[in-house]
Amino acid sequence: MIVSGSRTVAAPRDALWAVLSDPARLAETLPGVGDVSIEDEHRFSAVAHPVTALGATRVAMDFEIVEQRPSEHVRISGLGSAGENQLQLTVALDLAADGEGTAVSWSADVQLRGVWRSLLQRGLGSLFNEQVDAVLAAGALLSGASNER
Amino acid sequence: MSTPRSETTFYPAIEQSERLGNWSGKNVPRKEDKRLLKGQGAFVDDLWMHRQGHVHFVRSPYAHARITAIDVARCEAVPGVYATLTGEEVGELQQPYFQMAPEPAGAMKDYCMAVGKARYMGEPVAAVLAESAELARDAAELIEVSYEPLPVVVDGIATIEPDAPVLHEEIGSNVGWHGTYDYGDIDWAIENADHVVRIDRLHFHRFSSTPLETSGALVNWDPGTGVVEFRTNNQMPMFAAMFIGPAIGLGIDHMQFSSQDIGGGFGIKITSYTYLTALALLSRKAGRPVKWSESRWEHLAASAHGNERTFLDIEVPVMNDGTILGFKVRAFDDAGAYLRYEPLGAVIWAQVVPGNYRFKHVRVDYTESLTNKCPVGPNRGYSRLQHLWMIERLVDIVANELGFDRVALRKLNYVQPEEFPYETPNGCIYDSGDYPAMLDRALELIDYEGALARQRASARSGRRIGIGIGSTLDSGTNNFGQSRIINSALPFSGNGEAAIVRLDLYGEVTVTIGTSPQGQGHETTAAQVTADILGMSPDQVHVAAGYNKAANTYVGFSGTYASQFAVTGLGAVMGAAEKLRGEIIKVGACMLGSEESDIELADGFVRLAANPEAAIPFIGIAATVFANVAELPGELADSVTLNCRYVYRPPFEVPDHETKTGKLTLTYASQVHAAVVEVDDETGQVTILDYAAVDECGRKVNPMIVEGQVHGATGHGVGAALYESFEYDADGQLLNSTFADYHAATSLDVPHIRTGDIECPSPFTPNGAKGMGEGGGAPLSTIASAIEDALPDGAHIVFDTHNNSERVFELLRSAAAAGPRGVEVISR
Amino acid sequence: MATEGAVHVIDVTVNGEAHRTPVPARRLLVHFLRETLGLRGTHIGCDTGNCGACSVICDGQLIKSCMMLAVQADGREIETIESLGEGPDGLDPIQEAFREHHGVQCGYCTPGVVLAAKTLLAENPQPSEAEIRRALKGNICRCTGYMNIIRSIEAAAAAPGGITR
Amino acid sequence: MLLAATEYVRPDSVEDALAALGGTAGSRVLAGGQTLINVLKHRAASVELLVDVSRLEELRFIDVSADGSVTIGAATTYRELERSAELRAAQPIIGEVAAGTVDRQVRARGTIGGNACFADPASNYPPLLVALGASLQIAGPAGVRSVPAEDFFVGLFRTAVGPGELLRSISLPPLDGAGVGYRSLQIAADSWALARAVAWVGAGEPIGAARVVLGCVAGTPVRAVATEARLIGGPRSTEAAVAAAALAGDGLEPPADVHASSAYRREMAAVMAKHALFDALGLQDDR
Repeated sequence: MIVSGSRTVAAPRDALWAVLSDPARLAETLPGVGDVSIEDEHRFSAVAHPVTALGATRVAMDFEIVEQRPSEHVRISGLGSAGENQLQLTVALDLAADGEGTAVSWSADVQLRGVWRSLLQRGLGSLFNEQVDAVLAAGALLSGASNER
Repeated sequence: MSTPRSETTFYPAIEQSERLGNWSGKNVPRKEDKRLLKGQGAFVDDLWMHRQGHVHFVRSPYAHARITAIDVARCEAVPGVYATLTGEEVGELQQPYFQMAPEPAGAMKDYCMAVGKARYMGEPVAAVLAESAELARDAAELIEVSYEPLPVVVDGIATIEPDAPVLHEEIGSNVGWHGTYDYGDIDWAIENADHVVRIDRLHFHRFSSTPLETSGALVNWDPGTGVVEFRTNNQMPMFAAMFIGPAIGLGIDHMQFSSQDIGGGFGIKITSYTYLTALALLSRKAGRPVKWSESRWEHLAASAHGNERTFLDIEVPVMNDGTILGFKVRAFDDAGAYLRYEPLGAVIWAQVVPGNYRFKHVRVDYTESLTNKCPVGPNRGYSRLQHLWMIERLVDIVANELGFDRVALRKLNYVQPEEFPYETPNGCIYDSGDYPAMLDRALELIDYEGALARQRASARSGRRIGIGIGSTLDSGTNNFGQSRIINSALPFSGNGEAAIVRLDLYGEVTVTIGTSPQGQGHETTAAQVTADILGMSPDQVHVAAGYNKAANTYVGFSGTYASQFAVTGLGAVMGAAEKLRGEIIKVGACMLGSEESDIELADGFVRLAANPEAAIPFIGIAATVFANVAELPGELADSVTLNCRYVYRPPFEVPDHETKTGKLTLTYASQVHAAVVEVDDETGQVTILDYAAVDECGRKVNPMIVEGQVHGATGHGVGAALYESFEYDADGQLLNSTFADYHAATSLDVPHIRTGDIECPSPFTPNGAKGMGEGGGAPLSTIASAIEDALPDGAHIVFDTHNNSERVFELLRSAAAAGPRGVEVISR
Repeated sequence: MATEGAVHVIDVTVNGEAHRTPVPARRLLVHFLRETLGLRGTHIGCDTGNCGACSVICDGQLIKSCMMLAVQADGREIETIESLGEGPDGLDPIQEAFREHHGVQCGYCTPGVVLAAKTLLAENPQPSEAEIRRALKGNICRCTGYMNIIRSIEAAAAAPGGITR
Repeated sequence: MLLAATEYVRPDSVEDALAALGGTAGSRVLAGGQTLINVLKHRAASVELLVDVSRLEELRFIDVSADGSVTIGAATTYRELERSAELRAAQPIIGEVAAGTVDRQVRARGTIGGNACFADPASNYPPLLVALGASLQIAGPAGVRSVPAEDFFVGLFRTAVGPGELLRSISLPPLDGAGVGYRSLQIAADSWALARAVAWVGAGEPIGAARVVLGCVAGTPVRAVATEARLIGGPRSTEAAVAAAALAGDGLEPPADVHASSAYRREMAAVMAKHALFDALGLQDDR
């Protein structure tokens, strides 16, 4: 499914882009991240644990930064599994300066496979956007900004 | 005493028993019920064996993907994991299953697990055997499967286009079967008709009658004897054996199948042979019994679905007086990823070519296609209900478009009561029926006049009233020779079932049958006919519960499927009981020193009709034959076993491959249903206000059981019409693989069903009964008809079997849009 | 991975019989009843709590034993289908009504449905058809279209003296 | 379906429950379990420690004050809500909704607090609590804080209850003559809601206060602000209700699923809002 959203974060555009385009730092922004392994300057794997009222969901993901334009654009693809379910995503983030902060808009193609596709069909879009939101908030913190707007 | 019937010009004369009636035809409470009500049933998940391991299947998340690697090392290292099995191993251990399709689809290589490629979401790619079910599931998460995704095709028509991704390279296309059925002269009819009604597209959706008990098995490959024991709820074991045996090198003498209680089947449990094969291989590999219980999501995603069928370019020639001459249509049946009972669906519908009507000219261009979806299996009403629904749609549409009354149009075109036995354009013989009377009865049960008044009163209220009619057939007792219409090389024809009725050592009467019931009450009805023939009470007859290949008797067609038990199963029981009766009388006459003609059987005694005091209990007969045989004259001792087997075989011939004609089924139970629905203008929500089901199935052995089948089939139809539909996204992901989103109809959803009763005994069966239980999908036709009746003028036709709120909402909206309606009329 | 987790000792009364048994925290009540105690009349039909084949009575109320952990049954009184009817052959009046009115086909949903009927009639001895339908909503039956189940419950309610023992 | 390994504890007090929740990362409150256990069966979430609060008497109560305000313990079951005569008198809609929730078995174990904390916008209570102006009391190591329902539902499956906290109770202000309407379009007679609207309209004419809340249309319950604005200051008439309800779907992009498209949900949200308003205003549907 196609999901999109936007958010303004209180971090300078260059600094935020630097986080989002660096596998090591990008990995750190993932919710409940663990077992990070950096393959090269574009690829990394990590186990994320996005938390909802249901509990923490363990998803082992392989990410790749497939496209980048300094300070303005980054496209990341990911493929992960959780038991017999599978999550595949490609998310494109576009950054624009917004005063002191950065306006980020994203659009993603998210595909869930397995029984979760059925169970989470109503919520996938919301859940994904919430996770992107959390990543950007964490990214803002990592980029040196003290708080978000 | 039997009466030869001579008027059956279509079949050799048969004898119908006159002995039935004391118990047959009565609402005898079921023998099965005590154990089921007390929780004492033995379902497959209730069974266990010493040293058994539990199986968990790892399933493909992809609908179409190459499997590049499977790593089981981490899984096998877990303490308590006994074994794993991968597709790669299966490719070496198993021969591809026998295929019923002719070339090119006959070249399909189908295995019990994905070998090299997964072709639908949920297809098993590996299996784990472990000491507990929990551990098997835990350890399965450690199996690493690498996939290379492939393009997915889920549309049953787009899949045969040249650019579609091919599922099975060995076939070279996604066509599972193609052929044209051409009866009469449809071109002449279209040319000479006063009107031709053209319908663009009708779609019969994918659903399952999904039994409450999922599939399961306890399988043990005995290393000592080499016998593989399958304790399973598969509902057609001899069909399963035909696939499993050659695939893994087992003769029928090395396969044992058994089941006691089965928690519903409806056809969906016929094609579980793939899982049984995998379990057998795992058992051999691990040297242990293996147990598997399918979860509901596995069942919904990866057991079997009912056939989805799309009808394109329907043309219906109609005369000014309303006579419908026939129709032509292109049908595309979506079989999913593999042909596992298919392509039999490509011919089974031909049992009911003209539906309930006197249509003379029919052409069906039929394509069975393959897609990246769960393989289909025979689901209640299999292949016929799709066709019958299309016919009922076109009858309604003709009525609406040409301004005929729907009731009058049906009555005009129905096969008339005096025309039975009626020969259809393709040579099938409808045995008996009275469709106009059934329609009258159904309309009476819904208070048709009152409903019409409510409909008028509700006009413009926002709560639209619609009245619907559905007339369908439940053809029973297959002639398996029809398989030769799709593949002339197949070695099948006719049908049959076996039973043994014996007088046991201490005077007990025991019946064993080759059937595998799933709630149809075979123990009870078999006891009823046996009791009638042997002059005793059903309580005194023991019918072995369930299927047991070793202990019971069987033929190649044994099982419980396709509306035939009342004919084939009871035909076999009656034949065996008559043989036993003859033997008992012979021995009794000898012991009483009388003529056989002086003997009668009553209350478990052999006695002289003229002097009931002169009587021998059955135990006396048994004791003499089994333990005191020296007192019997030699010729009796040599000829009497008190262990009587009979195989009932319907009088079929082999159908003609070239003309695609023949007698494809023996009996034709029929249904006329009627409903009143309310359609909410604002939301499209449909509420059933009144529902009537009039079913006719010949002479009933146990009317209560028959009515229960009518209720059940109606429930499935209502559920499918309004709530139950398997939907895949473009990626081939099933969007409702649990009961949370596959809404199995509840007690609030199935309406109060008024049933009506008409009895037209079949002249072709030994007891006048017809097979029944599938129900023909009458509710699907009825509800579509009622919704269409509720729509405003100018609305699009009801084009789908499944009509959820949103679809009905769109139909309501279509009236104002004044766009294409999906139908046009060309008049001369 | 592959550990059972903590084991808890529970005290539970099932069909009048007290059990003190260790159970792993993750074990569902339905598996405890079927596998630990061998009470196979409680069935499993789905994995989402929809079908009700696993219905049992817990402290007098109908519940689904697939949505309760065995450890949560500690101190509770559970009644399963095996508690109905005297001895191996006796039928409770409700069960008799189901037999007489063909409220059973394959029998898989039956234990849950019978317990649903029993708890309904205990609270509402003369239910209407609409009330019966509402009360059965948590028990899916794929065979009967519910008609004869409803008839059976109506008959049990109408029996002389009702069905309460 | 078999759960992954987990730990379980049944504390004797809210205090002990908080200690258990705070002491283990990955702990979760287990109340009725009618959702959580299914989630665990499908291994859609893993939980290290289940803290069973279903028997805590501190969380099982229905207090109705003289002024008509109501406080309900979080672990109160639907069955208890359905059967409380006092609650029926003070806040009839709570018991009516409880009585129609899923089925008897679920009602015997499922809790109002669990329903709120699960925060599925397709659930019964989230939009209702927002419409009724409820506040939710969250207990944590630092004591109890009260959060308005509107702020409680943070996102899909996410609430204001933080790690180491639990929902203690739900408080409802007195109705004071307000009318309440609750309407759902459901699959079949009574399954998933495709669209849901709850309307609360204060007494008096012209309308002084109104809340119209939609369920199933976003990750949280959504207030139909344009509808509310249109109502306030206007008459209690059919025309006003119809005009206001027509605005309910504006700007929404509801999630699509196998049962309904986004556009249909949006339209149906407005239809449900109309009927909920009719009910809240005591108007007849004269279709």
